[in-house]
Amino acid sequence: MSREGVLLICILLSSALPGIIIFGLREESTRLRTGLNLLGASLKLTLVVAMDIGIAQGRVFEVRLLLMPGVEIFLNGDPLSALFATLSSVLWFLTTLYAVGYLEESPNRSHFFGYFSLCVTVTIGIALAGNLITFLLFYEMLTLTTYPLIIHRGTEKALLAGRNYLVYTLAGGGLFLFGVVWLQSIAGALDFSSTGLPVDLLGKYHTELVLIFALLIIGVGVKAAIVPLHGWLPQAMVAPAPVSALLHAVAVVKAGAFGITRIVLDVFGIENVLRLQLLPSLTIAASLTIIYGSVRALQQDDLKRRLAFSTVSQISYIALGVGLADQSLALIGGLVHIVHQGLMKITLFFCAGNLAETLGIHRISQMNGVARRMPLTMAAFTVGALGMIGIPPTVGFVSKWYLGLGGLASGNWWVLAVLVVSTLLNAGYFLPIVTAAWFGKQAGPWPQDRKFGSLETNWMLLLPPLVTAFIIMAVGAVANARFSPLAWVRFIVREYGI
Amino acid sequence: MLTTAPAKYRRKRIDPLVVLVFFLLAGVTAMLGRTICIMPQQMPGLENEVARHLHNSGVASPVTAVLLNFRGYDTLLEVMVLFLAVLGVWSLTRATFVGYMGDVSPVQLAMVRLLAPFMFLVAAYLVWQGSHLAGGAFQGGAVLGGAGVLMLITDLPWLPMVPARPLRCGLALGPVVFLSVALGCLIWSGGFLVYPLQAAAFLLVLIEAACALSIGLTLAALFVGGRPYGELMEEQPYEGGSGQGDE
Amino acid sequence: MMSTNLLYSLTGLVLFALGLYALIVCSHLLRKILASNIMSSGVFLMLVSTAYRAGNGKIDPVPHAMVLTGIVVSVSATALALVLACRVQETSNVTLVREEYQHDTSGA
Amino acid sequence: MLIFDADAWIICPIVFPLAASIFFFLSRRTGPVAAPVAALATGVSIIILLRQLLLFGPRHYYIGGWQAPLGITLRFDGPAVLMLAMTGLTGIGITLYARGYFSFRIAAPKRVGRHERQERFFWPLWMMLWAAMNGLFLSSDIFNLYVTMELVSIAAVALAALSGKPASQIAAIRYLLVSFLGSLSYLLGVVFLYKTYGILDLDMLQDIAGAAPGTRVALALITIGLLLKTALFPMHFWLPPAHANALAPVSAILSGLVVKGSFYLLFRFWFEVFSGAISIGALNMLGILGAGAILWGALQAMRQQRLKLLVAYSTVSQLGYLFIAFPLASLEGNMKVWGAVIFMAMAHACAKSAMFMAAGTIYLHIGHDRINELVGIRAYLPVTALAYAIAGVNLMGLPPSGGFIAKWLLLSASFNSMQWWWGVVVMVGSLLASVYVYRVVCQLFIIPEGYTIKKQYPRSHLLEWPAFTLALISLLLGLFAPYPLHILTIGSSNVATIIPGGPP
Repeated sequence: MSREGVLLICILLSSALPGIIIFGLREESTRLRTGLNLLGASLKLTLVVAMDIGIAQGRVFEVRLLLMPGVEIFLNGDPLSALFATLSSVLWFLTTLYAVGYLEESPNRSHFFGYFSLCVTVTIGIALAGNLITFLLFYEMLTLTTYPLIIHRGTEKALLAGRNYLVYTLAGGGLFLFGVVWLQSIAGALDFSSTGLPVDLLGKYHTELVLIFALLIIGVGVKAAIVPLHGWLPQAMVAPAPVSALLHAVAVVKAGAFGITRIVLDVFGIENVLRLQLLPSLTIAASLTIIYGSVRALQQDDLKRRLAFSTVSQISYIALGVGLADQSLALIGGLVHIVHQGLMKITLFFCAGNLAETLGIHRISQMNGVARRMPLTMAAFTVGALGMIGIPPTVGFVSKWYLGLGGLASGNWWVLAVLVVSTLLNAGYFLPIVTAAWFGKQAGPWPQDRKFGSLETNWMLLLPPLVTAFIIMAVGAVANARFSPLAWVRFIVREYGI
Repeated sequence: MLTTAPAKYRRKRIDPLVVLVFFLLAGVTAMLGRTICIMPQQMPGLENEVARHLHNSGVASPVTAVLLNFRGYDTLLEVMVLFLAVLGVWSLTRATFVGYMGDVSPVQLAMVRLLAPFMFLVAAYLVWQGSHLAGGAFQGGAVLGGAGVLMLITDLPWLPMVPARPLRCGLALGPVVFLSVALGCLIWSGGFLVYPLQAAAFLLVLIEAACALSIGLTLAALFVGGRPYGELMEEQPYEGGSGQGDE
Repeated sequence: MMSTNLLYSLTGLVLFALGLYALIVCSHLLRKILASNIMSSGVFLMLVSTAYRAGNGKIDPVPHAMVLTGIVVSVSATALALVLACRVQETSNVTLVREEYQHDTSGA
Repeated sequence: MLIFDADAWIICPIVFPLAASIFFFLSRRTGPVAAPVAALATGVSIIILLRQLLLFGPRHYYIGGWQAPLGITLRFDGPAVLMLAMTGLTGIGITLYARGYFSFRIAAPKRVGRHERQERFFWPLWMMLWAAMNGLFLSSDIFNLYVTMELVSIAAVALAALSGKPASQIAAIRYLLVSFLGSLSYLLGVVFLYKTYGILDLDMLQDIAGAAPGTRVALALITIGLLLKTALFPMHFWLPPAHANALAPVSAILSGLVVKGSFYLLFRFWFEVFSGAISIGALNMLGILGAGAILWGALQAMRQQRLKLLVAYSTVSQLGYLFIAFPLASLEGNMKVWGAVIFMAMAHACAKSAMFMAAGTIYLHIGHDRINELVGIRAYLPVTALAYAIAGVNLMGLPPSGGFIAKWLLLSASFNSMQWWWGVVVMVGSLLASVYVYRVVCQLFIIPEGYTIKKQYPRSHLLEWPAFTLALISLLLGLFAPYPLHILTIGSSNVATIIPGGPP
């Protein structure tokens, strides 16, 4: 195995091993557990950055492992996987810090952090997957590792949410498996490549390929919460805040969106997808989801539920960008949104968790004047919210700008309309929160009020959202810098030669 | 003991399902019968093979040769099946026969007292003759078992008098001897159940004798239908194995 | 003309079928056990009838050995079945195999 | 060490447990101490066989030095050794678990005599069953197979009745009658074969067996007999009560191992020995029954209120997958389907015995197995709860479990042979499996607010870890798939041959 291959394995092990060790730890050994967690997180971050640099230098990162005759586990670090892997490892680091603070006194932490680490391992596995089988393998394992996190609280509501989650994802996983096997029986075991399927298959298996595409997209669409497959996501809100943050920004939803990207770009190939005329349906589904999610978000009073519906809407920007893949600008907008949405959404969830943990606030109607009690948290929240709306210089603006340009370039004026409407809706459901928090009058005492010395809340809860808020601003401001996500996405798109 | 079914379970009218089963079975049987009829009626079996190798088997009777030598492995397993039956029966319940007799006519008593020793003799003869004529361990064992059963139902309760350990040893004698000989052959002549030619006759008689004893004992033990008292270390007398199960 | 061996074979087959019929139709345990014994007798009869059919007067000893083994196996199974049937009658007072008794719903 | 030739190792997996069985019968006290030793010895002998297979390829061993057709031949090839490995792995696990189980029960204050009886007879019966299973996989003589099958059945019935519960005894006698009927049907098939060919050796039969009328009838009779013993839907009625009412280690043995024996024979008969006599219609019939088993078993499992019954019905369902392989094997290159079947059998053996062990541990600790009242088990039996969950992952066929590999192979075989509908059945079965697995896992893993452990239970590592280890093996089996699949191909020419008799 080459040095690069070893690096890939180490990236996976850097969170898997701490996870397994943590399972065996006793509940009381908090310090050791935290140490292991942070060690794993920082190690992983370092290794992923090393991989990024290697990829930028043109080195090849590959590991192959025979699973059965004709079926390989193939890990491959290409620019697209680097994008997702980097996002995951950065945000995992912050989320771990946050989770340590968040769960300081709750029971079953060994259990929680064990699955937490495995979950990230699997997410990175999805990022690094080099063929559909490997992707499938990690994709199914993601279901298994996130399920215990969702039901972590063990309440009736959590169990119900968990059940729905399983119903949706396992059914989706089943369809996905079906599609994968079918595709393999037609095309053989194919690695991801920028060219996609061999062209000669298209004529021979036109109908089959369309069906397979539908199966695969539905399979990943469940996790990406594309309407009408989104039902599990708002319910999954009962999970602890770090889990929600992880689910929405990094792991599950993002894995789904990433899957759509992979299927369109690397499994079928843009040329083939265009030839089969599969993209319009994807674009339409994405647009509907964007509008639907925003409208539903408007109606929610529960803060986390509003954020959840906002995720439904925002994730589909990625699908929209991929759906317009023939336009490089739109594709850039979609891909870069993988990173941008993650940053913004995780900030918002961190802040929501802070409010709940410190003041017991769960509803938007309770938030009047909360910014005077927790100015830093609400500042971060405001940055995230403005980003979601798409106001410069935040990162949200960059995504929407590119998507809009792409839509115009492709001649689909309605894409622009969708963007405008969704921006207005975004503003409609985020701005009232922000104004109420900053300018509203506190109606009564907070449901609870925990004191943390001179800080407004535990420093481990405060630091992560501030960092991500800063990144949102910074990355938005210097979007054209050499190592910004945007530059990296341009690097990716160049490979597809559109 | 089992009783016959109470009257309400007896069928009064003809169940259509039964008719269906009847005709179905009749059809299948007819089909099988037809297959038997059209099958070649004269088809050599393995008699020539057996005849060719008989002189190497150590016995003169072809059936015994097949049983103990050519297909000795089958017979080893068969002895194990009997042994297993005792194990299974013992695991189920205590012997219920102990102590119960009822009226035995003096004629029967006298008859059995006379007959039993004779039956032992016949059994021994059958085992011995098995090496060249019809007969062998199973026939001998069956007669032995018959004698045992006769004695048991004639108020000669010899079985409860045998202490637990010797009884176990007696039951296991056949399997142990057979298996030991088989393994001994492995060391002696390099193959499982490959009898050394010069010792084959002796070994076969040894196996037959041990098995006959065990089979006789086994049949009697099966007839009694349960483990003897003293088989378990902490068993209370007349626990009876009944009562509500706890799992 | 029907040869001896064929006659025995067919008789064995009929015995087997009769036993099978009784096994299916009778619900009393003892009858079921007896029925299965008749079935095995039928099979053994068929098996032993194959011993004499080479046409040259020679007798094949292998079926004999197989029948002997089969009888012993059948005796063992029957013994276990009878004792089990007694136990069933003792503990649950059931002599019929019927649906109601197959699930122990109490769980304890 | 010994002067006999290396081939003689083939009898060790049979002789070791056989001798152990007699020994445990003779001496009342040694069972718990010596059983792990005997199990380990058997395991080691299987490993040695495996090594010999890798070094020298498949072998025949003539017992008593008499070659077929006169004598009985033992044969080990890839599939047989893999099945032996299955019994070895599961057997060692079950033996260790049973030790923990009985010592835990005997430590419990109630009904001392009964518990002693159970342990006293468990060891010899189990060892005998194990020996017979190994004999079954190695034997290459149709009549000898009958004897080993009877040995297996009688031991299995005695074990099933061992718990002493009335329900278990009724279940056991049904089991005995069904299994006896199956054996007789099989034996009748053997009679037809002997009438037709005058031969009992499988390899020789394979060379000469054609589509003669006697062959088809014999194959039909043998198939019916083996199907009864394998409990294929709709002949499964005896299985759930027998498996669910037995003692936990016994349930593990019955569900994990015993049903696989007759299935293995069936597969071997159809695709090696009588591949010339099978027809597409019959294959599809078996496939349909298999599909029925998958769906019906899963639906029944969802409805059960008792954990052990649920697990038992899931066995009915999982056995169905094995029969889906039949119609696929006719068209697809045989290798893939053999792989699927062997994988399914191995993974299911490990997972199902782990499940029954976990269920038994739960039963021992809380005194019942009503699914709706299993809340909070994780709090004091974390390893067991996890073992159950992992085994469940296997039944659902999610990666990286062995069950996933099996389902993958089945799916891809179904697409490659243009019979995608079998693939649909497999997928639906997996989804249904996840429903019934989820029902229990969700209960096990809930810890309600304010839940406290009522009393401090004694911890028994032997109760928890064997189940966990077996579950883990079944989970990780998928990652090591190339090795078993490689061993399978050593199997002999039989495995690699493409089945004739089907359309091109």
